[in-house]
Parts: sequence; structure tokens; C-alpha cells
Amino acid sequence: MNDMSAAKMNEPLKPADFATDQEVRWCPGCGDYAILKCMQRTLPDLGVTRENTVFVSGIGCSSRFPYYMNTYGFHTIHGRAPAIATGLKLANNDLDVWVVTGDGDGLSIGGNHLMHALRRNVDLKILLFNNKIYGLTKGQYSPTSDVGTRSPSTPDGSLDPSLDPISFALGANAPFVARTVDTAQKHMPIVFTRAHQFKGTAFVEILQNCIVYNDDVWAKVTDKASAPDHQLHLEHGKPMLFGKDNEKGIRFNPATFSLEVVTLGNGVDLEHIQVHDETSLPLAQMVARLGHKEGEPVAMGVIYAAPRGETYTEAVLGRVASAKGRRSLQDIMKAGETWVVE
Amino acid sequence: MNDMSAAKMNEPLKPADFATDQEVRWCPGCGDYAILKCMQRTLPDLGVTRENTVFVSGIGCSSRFPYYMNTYGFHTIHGRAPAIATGLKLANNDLDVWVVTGDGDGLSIGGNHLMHALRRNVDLKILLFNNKIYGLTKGQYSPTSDVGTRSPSTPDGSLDPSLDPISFALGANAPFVARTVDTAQKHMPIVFTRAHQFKGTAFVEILQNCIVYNDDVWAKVTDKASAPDHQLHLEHGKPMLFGKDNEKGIRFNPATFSLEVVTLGNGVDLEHIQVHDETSLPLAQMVARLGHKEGEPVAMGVIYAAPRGETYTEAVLGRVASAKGRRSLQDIMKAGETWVVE
Amino acid sequence: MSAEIQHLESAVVRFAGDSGDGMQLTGGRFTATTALSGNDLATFPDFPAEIRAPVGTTFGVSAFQINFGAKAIMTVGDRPDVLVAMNPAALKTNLGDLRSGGVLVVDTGTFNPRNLQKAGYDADPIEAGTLKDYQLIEIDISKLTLEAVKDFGLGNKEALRCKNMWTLGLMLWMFSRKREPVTNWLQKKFSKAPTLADANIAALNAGHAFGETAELSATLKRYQIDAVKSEPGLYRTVTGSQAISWGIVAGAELAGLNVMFGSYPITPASPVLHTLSGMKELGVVTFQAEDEIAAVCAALGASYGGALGVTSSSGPGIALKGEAIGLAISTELPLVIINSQRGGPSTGLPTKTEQSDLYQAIYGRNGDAPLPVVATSSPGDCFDAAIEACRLAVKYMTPVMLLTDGFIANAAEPWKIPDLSTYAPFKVQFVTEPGEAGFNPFKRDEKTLARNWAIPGTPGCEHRIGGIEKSFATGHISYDPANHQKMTDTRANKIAGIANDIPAQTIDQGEATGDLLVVGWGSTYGPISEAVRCALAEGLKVSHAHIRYLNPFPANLGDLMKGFKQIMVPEMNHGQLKTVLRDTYLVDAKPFTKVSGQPFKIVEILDGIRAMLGA
Amino acid sequence: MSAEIQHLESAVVRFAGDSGDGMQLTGGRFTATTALSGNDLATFPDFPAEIRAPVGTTFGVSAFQINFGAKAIMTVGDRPDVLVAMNPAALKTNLGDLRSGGVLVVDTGTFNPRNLQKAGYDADPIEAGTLKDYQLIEIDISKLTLEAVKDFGLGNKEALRCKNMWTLGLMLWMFSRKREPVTNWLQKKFSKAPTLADANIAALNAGHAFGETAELSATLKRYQIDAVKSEPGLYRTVTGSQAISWGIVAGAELAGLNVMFGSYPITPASPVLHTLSGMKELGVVTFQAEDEIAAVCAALGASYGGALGVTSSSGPGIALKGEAIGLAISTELPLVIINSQRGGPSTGLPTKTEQSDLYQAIYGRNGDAPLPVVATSSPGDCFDAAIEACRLAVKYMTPVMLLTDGFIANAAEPWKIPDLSTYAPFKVQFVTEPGEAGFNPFKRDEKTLARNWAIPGTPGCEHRIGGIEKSFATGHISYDPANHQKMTDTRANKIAGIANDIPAQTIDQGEATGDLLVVGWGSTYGPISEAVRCALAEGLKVSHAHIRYLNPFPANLGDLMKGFKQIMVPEMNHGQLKTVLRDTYLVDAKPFTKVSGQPFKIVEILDGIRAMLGA
Ligand SMILES: Cc1ncc(C[n+]2csc(CCOP(=O)(O)OP(=O)(O)O)c2C)c(N)n1
Ligand SMILES: Cc1ncc(C[n+]2csc(CCOP(=O)(O)OP(=O)(O)O)c2C)c(N)n1
Ligand code: SF4
Ligand code: SF4
Ligand SMILES: [Mg+2]
Ligand SMILES: [Mg+2]
Repeated sequence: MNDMSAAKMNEPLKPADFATDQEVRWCPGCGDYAILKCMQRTLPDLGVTRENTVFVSGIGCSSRFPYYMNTYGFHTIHGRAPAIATGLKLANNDLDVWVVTGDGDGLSIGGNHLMHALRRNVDLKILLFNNKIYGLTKGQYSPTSDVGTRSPSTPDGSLDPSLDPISFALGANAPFVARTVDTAQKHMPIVFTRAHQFKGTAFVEILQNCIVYNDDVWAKVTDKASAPDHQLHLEHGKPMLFGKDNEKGIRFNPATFSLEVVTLGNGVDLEHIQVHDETSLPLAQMVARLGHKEGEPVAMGVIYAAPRGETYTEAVLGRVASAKGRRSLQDIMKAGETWVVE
Repeated sequence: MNDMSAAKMNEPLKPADFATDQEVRWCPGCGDYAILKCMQRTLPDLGVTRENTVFVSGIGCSSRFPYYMNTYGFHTIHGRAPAIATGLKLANNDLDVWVVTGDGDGLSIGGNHLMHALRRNVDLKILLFNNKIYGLTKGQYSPTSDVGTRSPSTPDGSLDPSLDPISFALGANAPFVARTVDTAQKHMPIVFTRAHQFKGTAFVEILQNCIVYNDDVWAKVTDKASAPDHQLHLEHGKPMLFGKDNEKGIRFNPATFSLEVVTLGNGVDLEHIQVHDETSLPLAQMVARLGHKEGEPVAMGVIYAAPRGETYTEAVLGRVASAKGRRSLQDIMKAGETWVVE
Repeated sequence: MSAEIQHLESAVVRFAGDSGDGMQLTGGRFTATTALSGNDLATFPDFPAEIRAPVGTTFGVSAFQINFGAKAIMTVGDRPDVLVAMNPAALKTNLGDLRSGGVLVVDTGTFNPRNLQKAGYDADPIEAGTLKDYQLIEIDISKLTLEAVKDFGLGNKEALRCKNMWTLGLMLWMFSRKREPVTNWLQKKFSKAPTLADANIAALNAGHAFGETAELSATLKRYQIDAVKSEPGLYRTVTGSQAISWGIVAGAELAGLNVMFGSYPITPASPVLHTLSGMKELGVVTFQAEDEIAAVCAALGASYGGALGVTSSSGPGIALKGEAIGLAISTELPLVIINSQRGGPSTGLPTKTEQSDLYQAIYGRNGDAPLPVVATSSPGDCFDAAIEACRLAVKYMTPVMLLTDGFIANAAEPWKIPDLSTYAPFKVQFVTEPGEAGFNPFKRDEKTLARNWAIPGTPGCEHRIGGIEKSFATGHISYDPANHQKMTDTRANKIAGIANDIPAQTIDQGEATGDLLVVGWGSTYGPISEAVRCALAEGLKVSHAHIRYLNPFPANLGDLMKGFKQIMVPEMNHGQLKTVLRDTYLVDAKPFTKVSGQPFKIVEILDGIRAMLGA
Repeated sequence: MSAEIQHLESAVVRFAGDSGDGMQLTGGRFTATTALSGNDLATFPDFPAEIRAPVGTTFGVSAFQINFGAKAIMTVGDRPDVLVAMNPAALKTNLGDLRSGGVLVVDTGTFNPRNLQKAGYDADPIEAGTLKDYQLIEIDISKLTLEAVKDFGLGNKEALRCKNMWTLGLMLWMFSRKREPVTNWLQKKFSKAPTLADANIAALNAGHAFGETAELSATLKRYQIDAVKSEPGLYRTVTGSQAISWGIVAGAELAGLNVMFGSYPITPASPVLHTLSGMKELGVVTFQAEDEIAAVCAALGASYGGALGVTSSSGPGIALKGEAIGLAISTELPLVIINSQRGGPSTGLPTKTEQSDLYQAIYGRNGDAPLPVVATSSPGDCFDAAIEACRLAVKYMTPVMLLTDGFIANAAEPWKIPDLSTYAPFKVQFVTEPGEAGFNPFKRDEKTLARNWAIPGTPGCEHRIGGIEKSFATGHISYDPANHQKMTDTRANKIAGIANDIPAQTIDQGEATGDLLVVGWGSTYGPISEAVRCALAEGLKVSHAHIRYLNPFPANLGDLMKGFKQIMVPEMNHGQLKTVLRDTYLVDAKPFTKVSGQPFKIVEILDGIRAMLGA
């Protein structure tokens, strides 16, 4: 491995360079494979090195991800990846730290750590694989499961209203929020790249199919036929159009104070269509919830991106750096009231 | 005590009936006193009984609250009150369960439980005393502390962006969200009453002054002189006006896609002023953040209230009730493949 | 004509194949049929940590072992007599266990270069002749299955899925079992897809017929294992997870309370959540919490409200519950905490078994925080152990730790269905009147030292509790030094006093005195039992005591141990019960440990006994 | 003329008053001045759980005790010789401790009906004559203070705040201490409010002058306590929290790492967070996490990244960290966990001291999960103990539990400032080259069994770690049974091996053999020490061994104990070290426990020794 890396020093890295020799242990057909491949394809284009890239994960099928990335990796404990990654950044802010988590890992047991990593703006790149189910523990419902989900722990269907990861992240004061889907091999790299380039915490929800325990939960959004009507591809500064021929759009209705789906024509012009402004939090909050109602598309891409200047880690470490060396420990111990015994 | 309760059986309860004989142990001048008094005044008007009322709290100055209420009370452990209260409701849904928590208890260690209690719609009445500081542990900064807060753990000022409790609650899918302040002896009962009457989880942020460790952090909002310019009292269906003579208002600006402060007159009419609709989530999300910018008032009252029909506990217990008695344990054990040994 | 039938006392069969081969299902059906034939039995499902590992890999192998006999079966058997290997990876990972001379059935249809390579074989072991120590039976099960179901119009993949039924058919023939129970089950399972039912039945029959085929009878032997003599009664098979769930419900009924079960999924504890989630008809409320802390807190909140709060997890989750369990101890509320132990530390080996959470159960909290610890020793035993945990929790107003493990949780055994009307109730009497001096939640029962329990909703008994130290006299918060001493002592005495309210420790096998006492707890019951039986047969002066109550110990345990020259403590950990015994009794208890994620083999313990006795 | 000066060997003074009376500050200043006079000393701040309880209540009383002398001072003193009671509540809660015949100073200005009633007095104890066992000195300190500061134009409330300085002035006079250090300190503290500085100084002087007043010299005695003979050097006072913080920083420096300290506030651990938050100049990064789990996880993440991860909490918080500590054990990363123990269980008595987390430290995790446990025994000792914790953590790639307690954390003592250049460095050597066969994170040092440590950012050493069991040979995930056994054994052996890398256990006082060995750990050092000294003086054959390394024990501990007929283990818990000793050595270690939230008194232990020896 040493020789290999030495030899390749000056060659650009290839996707294969980011793959480990460990056998991938997901179910055949699992959406996680596509995400893995995509990440392995995207990293070389980002010009990053293996040694400065770290994947930190919790526990779950999704959290197996680090084992398959030939970078540094830490498969931690359930729900705690954001906290561990925060410490890692505070030890070495030069590292590119990706957090991989699931809807259970990140929003059930780990909701609090995720929330605080988001609001602190720790400069982590957080990927939440949302399959709306606990895969690894064999299919119990999760906080993102639709009401009525039948699972081993809810044989008659689940009753608790679910959580929307994007709304949650925005409520938690996250500065960058995006969404993509495991089937979108072209879209994922764009979102990963934007997340990577963003200065600050980036949160990406990846809609992911669990073929074994929650197959087709995203089918409407991902099926070739229905996708155009169910995916809204956001672009900053562009009107929010969707549909096979971009014949539909999103309009803000001041009367209902909400976004609504309209079809172009019959008096509805392009100028009525809401233009995406990824720096607007109120807009992001509305866009986030598109798809909750029948007929609405699910927003894909960068929903919100509002850089905040210095990241938390920069600020903390900056303070330490500027104070460093001012006094030695010996100085500190000797400061204050002392006396000499002779 | 027994005799007393027997005697008073048919008399309406008075505030004093809700006070215990325990000495109140907050610092003199602490905002918690006012909240306590207010609760003791409000409960009799709600027509509740002491025995069916329970206060569950975590740990913190605020969480001492139950000791002073002559109802049932459980002073639990740090951050876990919403989880304990959820179990309590699942054991006995007839109880009125109030959760008392602080910005540290509820949003730092307990953020996840709070979030899930909100999104599940457990029919708890959750009061978060926000003094933007950890009182009980002697003044460290909290997740709601303003950036730059000097505290024993941040001698040079805090660096992490803070969390807004109301935005958090809305992001967590809470069905009822309101705000009030410890100095508002008339406003608090109204909000408590609305929370109590709401069918589902109600979340109330109470701005509270910690006279010892964060004195005057809400001074602008609470000072007699500046209050009119810094408090926006929301009423459903009414335009959002504020200022000493209601001379200012809030308007939605479609160009910036945000709420802005305007002064009436000079072409700005009442009809331009945004009318409060407490059932609108997008509006609530915008209103929640008023006050973040200089010149904006902080919204007080019911920011969001969208009843969802059955609460989580009703739904769960309803299912159990309708299934109950269908089979006995003995039946269940005998079901399936059995054989007889003679 | 069928082969001659040989009578056996017992046999151990292991089915091993790819995760997708349906080995757990095959094993389960073989078990059900075997149980119906009246054999005693024990099973051990051993599945991979992956949900569905890639086909053909060694880490994707799933196995199911059953030991069944005409005599009492105490363990799943040290080594299989028969191994069915559905692919090279299954052969690779399981062959080492097959007893020499054992029957080895392989599906040669899967022994292609790709699969061999995936399994890590350089050469085909069948051709290489490395299997000559076994009675090798080579069958192209894949091909024969495809043929058997070809008329049903299934796709190749679907058709191949019937392989397990073909194999089951052959095994049912080999052990002279009836096919009807399986056929009935298949018809019920596939009631909405009759073609699949028919195809599977056809495969089953084909496998069976294959056994019957005369030309093979030379290699293929046929066995008969008679019914075991059991107590008369109605029987079924249960897994530990089922029995513990039912025991909790029974315990709550005996206490007159509803169960509020708060849990968070985790291997191998989840099946209890699943079982109880389906028991709404008994008033069981289940709550899948956001994490283990919320789960235990909700259970505690429910107990505070007058239900029986129960929570369940395995090691890492129990670690998270520690702080809240302390609150239960401090507020003296009933609570049952089920720990399905698995391999540790940390995430460890989630699907493997271990007994390494005993330290955590007894000592794993801040402060002086004692609680009763009860252990289950077999799937069926879970029922009574769970009832005991409930009884102690409500009678003593205390959290109780109920220890089981991954092995017990998943293993199945025949079980005489108990008659619930024969259990003595221990109905909770809530306090409903404040009494003369007003209600004091910490007034205690003089005998049990349990505190007064009044629940919200009771007029006149309004009171406040919490985790801060409380006055012994009034129940209010107290920082008084002498009071803290008194409360600490009282909490300890309350738990210690339980020693007088539990059955005396018995000797399971062997004399009341002797050279060696083997002291066990939990799922090592089977192998210790068998090992001691063998040792006794060898004339060694050895006895076996199996402890259900690990804290406090039965009052007579110390005396009982004094009757032996040596004490040996087999445990699937690094010596945890040993610590408690040595501390409590200052007895030279010698650890005998195994921490491999696998149950003890009988022979391992037997060798340990022999070594200690110099035999 | 001032009173005649009496020479004393040592004295115990307690200041007690309302939370708002500034007793901690008064005590602190008295301590500083006393330290500067060259006395040895020990202090014990005892404050209420409430931030500022209502004025005049008993639960709002705050006290500060100091024992100082011309000899080595080991404890804060069993009973005060002098008690200053600033109000009735302070008198009520503290009088019981004053030795009979002791000096009792009361501020009569506060003995009004309202305060008396709040304190629970039916009648004024001064008038009731119930104080005749003491040298009662009645002074209307309130009034005299108001007079002393009347020229500074302060409000009544502000003026009364100077009462503590008046009292301090009187005490400085009584013990012949200099006023300059206090005056300087006041000037510095109130540099921005010179009036306040002046008023306080005036009050201080007035108190002092009051002592000098001839007419009172009959009742008011004056004492002189000479300087103690100490090793030459530069001295200061330190609290345990300071010393432990500095020790961590020193340890990290010796290891060549930066400290990343992750914590969450909790009593009595917070001062470590506060101290380290002010040490950015030494590269210390502090992170106030959202909870204790995040705190330990961040520390672990930082260690993974090549810093020295340190976390700190007290009992309930440590309970929450259990699961993550297991991850540190499994991934074999260095980590220091500081536990400032307090009264338990649950929330317990947050501001009181206890040693009841030893079980939790040694046993409190899921799985077989051993880690080294090191205990501090006094404020100054915290420094070296912390360095040792750091050394073991990095040398053995393991989390280390460092136990201290509320008493040590808050107590202060004179401390010879160590010369850092005399400490032997233990610099970490990160692996920077993958080596021939590629990088294997679980390749081990043959001697220490510590694994290879390469950190992110190192080209060629990319690797993955986690909480699932890893192959001994490759470091990859492994579910292999034999491997799990080997790894479990290896983890245990690694920690056990530390026994050979720590100093042998010494006898602190007494002979190497005898009738009784008193074995202690932690903050009981002082009282045990004094008690053993007294017992030796009485001719009893008793010795004292104080254990710093609680897991593993020093290699010679077992042999050392064999030299004694009896073993007594005083602990501020229900007998936790006792368990470990009995388990490890099968020695009849007898528990001698106190769980009241208060440190042992010397006489309690002395009585215990006498009882055990029938003396
Ligand atoms: C402390 C703890 N609790 C519970 C578990 C069991 N557990 C492992 S993964 C998981 C849920 C995973 O769900 P998700 O994060 O959605 O991942 P997925 O498998 O769906 O990718 C659970 C409950 C655990 N490993 N540790
Ligand atoms: C597990 C645990 N961690 C930490 C603490 C210490 N602690 C008690 S209260 C508190 C913060 C309280 O802040 P907040 O909720 O804002 O309440 P306030 O005192 O400001 O009303 C902390 C950190 C604890 N008691 N338990
Ligand atoms: S269980 Fe679901 S999420 Fe997990 S690997 Fe299989 S398909 Fe993927
Ligand atoms: S510390 Fe602050 S919040 Fe706590 S009681 Fe005092 S004033 Fe109130
Ligand atoms: Mg999932
Ligand atoms: Mg607060």
C-alpha cells in the first residue's frame, strides 16, 4: 500500500483508489451501493487526498459506509457520529470529515448530537441516508416512517407523526441543507460537491431504498415514469419548474401564505413562478415541506445555503492559536499568591 | 391534608391550594418566582384538580418547580422529563401532565427527547424557561446563549451560534408553539390556558431572567420603556401591530421573501400589515425568528396552533383498548402448534 | 423400499447455507415437526450480523442447529452428527464442528469455481478428497429442486428458493418425521400465492422421495428417535424471547397492573419488543422510544403512573440506561429491565451470545445503588424468571435486572404450557388515603422496607419525588448527613432482605457435599448439566448448583458452598460471577471462562471438571 | 494593648453564614493569608445545593472550614476550635460540630425573631443560655460594620455586604495574621470600584481594631501558629480542581500532544472545565458539549485525530458515558475520564462528597471491558495522579478513569510548585509509515500490548476502526469465535500488565507487618493518616497503605497485605474497594464505611481501628 501511494503521488486519484478490499456487506439491491459508488466517483474530482479524508459513522446499515472507503474511517456507536466528528475536527481542522448516518442513527438516538453539530456549524459534511426504516435491526419503523408503517414493532401500523429531516435541520439552524436520492447518479455528485465546497456544516438528506424492509418507499419519486412529476430540481436564481416538459411550477400564494403547484398557461406565466433563492430561510422552510401533500413534488438539490463566515472549529482553534505560547504551564502555576520556604 | 381536601371537595380551588409547604429555594429576584405564582393563579381558573395534575421536570433551577406545586410532581434527571412524562401519559392519559424544563435541560442534554415528544404529539404541556444560561451549575453558557456570552466555560465569550427554541420546535413538527415572558403576569395565564386547552403537545417558551448569572438578558424585551417596541403580541386573525400606540407593524415583503417592520402611515396602511394566522406553519416559522434582527420585536403569544385530531397517547391507548380482552394470555400461549403428552 | 431404520437416543443436525437459502426457516420447521413427534430438543440459530450479506461469502453463512432426542436434551449438542451444507462457504465455516464420521450432505450444484473461490477454497474439497473422514453425501440439490418445481412456471431464482424445502424433505425422511405439519404450514403461509405453496410442497416431497429411492439407500441411512418421556400436559416450543414476554405479561397480571413496555430495537433484544407489540389484547402498551434512555425513562414514568414499567435492551443499551436506573433506585419505583446479553465490549459481536453484563447489572451505576438481579437459564425458564422479576419489583418497589442472553433469546425448546391459574397473585395495593399525618411517600413497610405507593390521580396523596436524597422521616428533600447514611443503609437493607423471600439455593445434580461444586448461572445451564452428569458417571464427586438470584444470593448459598472442597464457576465472560462469590463469601471460587461468542460445549466443561479434580 | 498571645500547634476555624454572606470568600482569603504565613493547612468548603437560597434559612447556610498548623495538616479537622456564626441558621446547623469549650463568635445583629424563626429556634439560644459550653463572644457585627463603612455612602445592603471583611479582620487579629494580602487583594478585585475597595478595607481594619480593643481582651484570646517546617521551595495553595487541570496539561505536554477537553457542566466537576477553558495559551481546546455522551465522544474523536482527549464529569454523567467508554476500550484509543465523585445514587447530594463510583469505574460497562483506574488522594496529589492517568492512556492506548471527589475538588492546601523540567517525558510516537504488509492498526507492541497508533492525515496508513470485534491479525472486522477469545484475553492482559509499570505499593505509616492494615484510597487519606498516627501513638500495631492504582493493583499488594492479621478498608461508600480486594486476593478485608456526604472524622476511624483491635 505504501509503494502504491508513493507511486501514485502525482497521479490524480481514481474512483478505485477510494475503494477498500473489504467485501461490501449490504443486501443485494440496497440503495447504499449506489451512494457508495457515487462517493467513490466524486472524491477524485474534488481533488482531495485519501489521508485527509475521514468518514465517521454511527450504527446501521448505512453506517457501514466507512469500511468501504479507502480513507480514514471510524464506525462508532449508535447516534454519536456527529459528536465524535466534532472532536476530530477540533483535533485537526485540516481534515475533510464526512459523517454518514441513517434516519434511525441520526434522527432517533442521535437527534440531539445532529442538531448541535448543525447549529454549531462545525464544518462537517453530514449525509443522512433516509430509508424511513431501521435496516440493520431488521425493519422496525423509524422517526421518518410514514404514519401507518407496519413493522415488527408496529404490527398494526405506526401512529406517531413523522419527522422531516430537512425541516428539522433548518429548525436546528443549519447553514446548508440539501436533498438528493440514491438513484440519481448524476445529481448526487453535484450535491456532494456543493456540500464539500460549503464552508460550514452541510446537511444532505439522501432518499435511499431499503429493498428488504421498506422497498419502494420512494418509488413515486424515483420511478422513471413518475419522477418528473415528483422531483423538483432546485437551482439558485431559477424558477421552480418541474414536470416532464417543465410544464408545472411552484407559486407563492400570499392568501394561503404557502407554496402551491401550478401549471403554466391559462394566465400562469413564468414570472409567477417562485424563483429559488437558496439564501432565504423562509423560502427554504416552505420548499422543504413540498411533497407532504399529494401532487406536490419533492425538492431536490441545495435547498438552503447561507455561509456564515468562520466555522465553529475555525473560531475555537483560532482563539487557541492566537493565545498559544503566551504563558507556559510553569508560569501559570507560579502566578498568583506564592511564598518561598527556605 | 386529608381533611382539608375532603372539606374543600366542593369549593373551587384557590391559588394557595396549589402551593406546597416547602420553602422556595430560588435566588431572591429570580424570574422563576413570577412563573410559579402565575401557574398557581391559573390552575384554579382551569378547573383542574390537584390529584389529576402532574408536574414533571428535569434538572436545573427551573426544574425545581414541581416541589412548589401542591399537585403530583416528579423531579427527574437532567433532560429526560419529556420521556418520563410520555410514559406517564401512556400509563394514565387522564392526567394533565406539565413538563417544566430549562434551556439547558430541554435543549442541551434533553434536546432529543423534547424533539420526539413534540413530533409525536404526546399531549404534554411543555414549559421551557429560557434564561439563556445554566443557572443551577453556576452560570455556564447554554445552547440559547447569545454568541459572545462570557461565562465560566467561555471566559472569552461563546462562539457557537445559538438555537432558537421556537424554530426548533416548529422544525420538530410541534403542533402548538407559544411564547411568553416571566414579567407578563397577565399574558402568562392566557398562554398557559391556551396550552392547556390545546389537544396535543403544547410547547411554551418562557423568557426568564436569571438575576445572578445572566441578569437583564431580556431587558430590552421586558423593560417598561422599551417593551412596546420589542414585544409583538400576536392574536389570531388580527394584524401584527406593535409599538406604544400600535404605530408599527409587520409586513410580508415578497421581494425579500421575509417579514419586515414598517411604520403605519406614509402609504403603509393597516391592510398591508400581515394578519396573524396561527394555523399557518410558514408564517409561524417567520414570526418565530422576529427579534433576531435589530429593530424587530419578539413575538409573544400563540405563534402556531394546528390541532391534529387524536393525540399520540389517545391513538395508542385506543388501539389497546379496542383489542383488549380479545384473547387471554392462556389463549395466546396455547395458540399455534401444540401437542399433548399423556 | 426404504432403508433400514436405526434407532437413536438423540441426534444433532445442523443446516448451514447462505443467508438467502432460508436455513432459519428450514430449521424452524424441522424443529416444529420434531417437537410434534414428542422429542425433547434444543436449538441454536446462528446468523450473520449482516441483513443479507452478498451471496456465497463466508460471512453470509447462516446456520441452525438442533439437538433432539428420546431423552432430556440440555444443550444444542457439542458437535453435529449431520451437517447439511448448501454451498462451499457453509461447508468451509461449519465443517470443523462436524463430528468425525458424521453425515455430511452437500449441494454439489453450488460447488462451482466462483463459489469455491468466494469461500476461500483453492480446490474443490469434494474432489480433493479432504472429506473422507465423513459420510459424504453429494447431491445436486439445486438441479433436483429445479426439476421438482419445473411445472409451476417459477423463474429460476424463485424456483431455487425451494431448495430448502427439498432439503427439509430429505431430512424429514432421514429422521422418519411426518411431512404434514410442514405441508400445512406452507399452505397457510402461501395462502395468497398457491403456486408457491404447491411448488414448495413439491420440492419437499421430492426431497423426501429422494431418500426413499432404493439405489441410494446404501449411503443414506435412516433413523428413528422416539418420543421422550415428559410430564403429561399440553406442550409447545418456545423461544426465550417469547417466554420472557409472556412472563412479563403474566407477572403484570398477577400484580394487577398493565404493562407499559418502553424499548428501542437492538439485537438480540428486539424480539421481546416485537412479541409484546402484538399483545394489545392483554392491555400491553408498547412504546418504541427514540433511544434507550427514553425507553427506560418512559417505563419509569409509566410505573410512576401506576403501570408496570418494563424496558429491554442488550449491553450497549443497558449502559445508556444506567443513570435512569439510578433514578428508579432513588425514587424506589418498580421497574423491570431485561438485558439480552451479547458479545462485548462496545458493539462487539451483536449476534453472538455472552454473559458479560453481570458486572454492569450488579455494579454498573453511580453511587451506592443496589438492585435485585435475576437470571434466566433456558428459553422455558424465562417465563418464571420474568414473573419473579415482576414480583420483586412491585413487592420491594425497586428496579429489577432480568438477565438473559442471545442464546436463550433465540433458542427454542419444548415447553409445557403452564396453567396460569396455579400462580399465586401478588396484587399491588396502592395507597389511596393520605393517613393521619398526611401522605408520606417514603413511609415504609416494616418487613419489606418497600415504600408507600400512591399514584397520580389519587386525591389527597399529592406528593413530589425525585432523584435528590429524601428524608427518611418525611420524604422531602434532605441534605442531612445522618439521613443520607440512613437512607443508603435502608436502600441496601431492602435489597439484601430479599434473600429471605426467594427460594433457597438447591443442588441441581450431585450430592450436597463433595469435591467440587460447579456454580453456574444463565444459559450455561445445559452444558454444565450434561458435563456434571458425565462427571458423575465417571465417579467424580461433583455437584452442580445453578443460581437464578444473583443479587442478593439465596440466604443458604454460603453454607451450601462450604460443603465442597473446590468451587468452579463456568461463565461466558472473564469471571464476573466469580467476583461476586469471592467478595460475598470469601470462597476460592475458580473462574472457568469462555468468551468466544459461542455457548460452552459439554466437553469443555467436562474437561475443566476433570482438570480441577486431577482426573 | 492587645491580648497576650498564646502559641498553638494548630487550629480549626469554621466560618458559617448565609449564602449571601460571602463565607467562601472569607474562608478563601483567610486561607491565602494563612498559607502566606507558612502554615500547613487544609480547607473544606461546604455550600448548599441552591444557588442562592432564601436569606436566613438553614438550607441556605454556607460554611468554610480551615485547619492550619505549625505541623503537617492532614485533614480539615474533626471539630472546629472556633466557629463564626453569622446568623441563627448558621448557628443552628453548625453548633453541633464545635468542640466543647470552643470559641463561638456570633453576630448578634442577626438574632432577631424573624431569623430565629426561620432557623427553627423557638427561643433565642443566646438568651436561653444553651451556649454555656462554649466561649461565647457576642458581637453585633452588623451594626459595627455599618458604622465602619458609613462614610463611604453605600446603601444599607451594600454596606452590610462588608460584614464578612469585618469578621475576617477580627479573625486575622485573633490568629495574628497580616492584613496586607487581603488589602492588596481587595484593591485588585475592586480596582474598578475604589469606593467598594475602601469600604471593605475599612471594615477589615475595624474588625481587626475591635480585637485590639483592650476592654475585650479578657474574653477575646489571641493565638500565634508558627510556620510549618516544609521542604524548601516555592509554594502556593491549590484546589484539587486546579491541580488536576494542570496535571492534565502537564501530562499532555509530556506526551507531546494537545489537550482536547470535552465536558458538560456538573457539580462538582465543573471547575475543571472552567480552569481548562482559561488555558488556551497552552493549546488547550475546551468543548462544552450538549451532554456527557457528546463530551466523551468528542474527546474520543479528538484522540482518534491525534490529540489527548480528556473528559470530566461526576457520577450521573459518568454513567451516561459508559457506552462510549466501551468504544474507547474496543478501539484502543487513549482517553482520560475524570470523575469528581459526589453523593449518590441518582442526583443524590450534588454538593456533598462520596467515593461511591468505584464500582462504576471498575465494572460499570457492558462486556468484558477493563480499564485502568487511578485515584487522587488530596488536592496537591491531583497533579501527579493526572499525569499518571495521561501516561497510562497513551502508553497503553486505553481509556483511564481518574477518580477524585467533591471534597478534593474544592479543598485547598499548600503545594510546592513542581519543577516541570524534572518530569520524564513519555512522548507519543505516531506510526507514519504503513510498513511492508500495509498498515494494521491492531499490530501490537510486544511488551505493552498497545496497538499501533496512526492518525488521520498520515498518507499510506488509511484504516478503519470501530466498535465491532476486530481480527487480532489484521484489524479488520472479525466474527470468528477464537479471535474474540484472543482479543478479550489480550485486552485484559494489556490492562493487567500495567501492574508492572506502576510503583510498588508502599506502607504510608507503621510497620511492614502487624495486627491491622488500614487500606484506603482517595480523599480519606487525611483522616486515615491522622487516625493511624494516633493509634500508633497508643501503641497499636497498625499500618496504613493508601492505594492510588485501583485497577490493576500494584503487583506487590497481595503480599503486602499478607503481613497483617486484619485488613480494614475505610471508604465513603458501602464497601466498594473492599469488593475488589476480596475478589482479587481472597483476603478478609473488612469494610468500614461512611455514607453521609461528609468526610470521615479522624476519631471515627480511630474508633474503628480500636474496635477491630479490641483496644
Ligand atoms: C445503543 C444502541 N442501541 C441500539 C442499537 C441497535 N441499532 C443498530 S442500527 C439501528 C437502527 C439503524 O437505523 P438507521 O440509522 O435508519 O440505519 P439503516 O440500517 O436503516 O441504514 C439500531 C436501532 C445499537 N447498535 N446501539
Ligand atoms: C446528567 C447530568 N448532567 C449534568 C448535570 C448538571 N446540571 C444540572 S442543571 C444543569 C443545567 C441547567 O440549565 P437549565 O436547564 O437552563 O436550567 P436553569 O438552571 O437555567 O433553570 C446542568 C448542566 C446533571 N444534574 N445531570
Ligand atoms: S436491510 Fe435494507 S438498508 Fe440494510 S443493507 Fe439491506 S437493503 Fe440495505
Ligand atoms: S441561579 Fe438564576 S435561574 Fe437559578 S434560581 Fe438563581 S436567579 Fe434563578
Ligand atoms: Mg434507516
Ligand atoms: Mg437556563
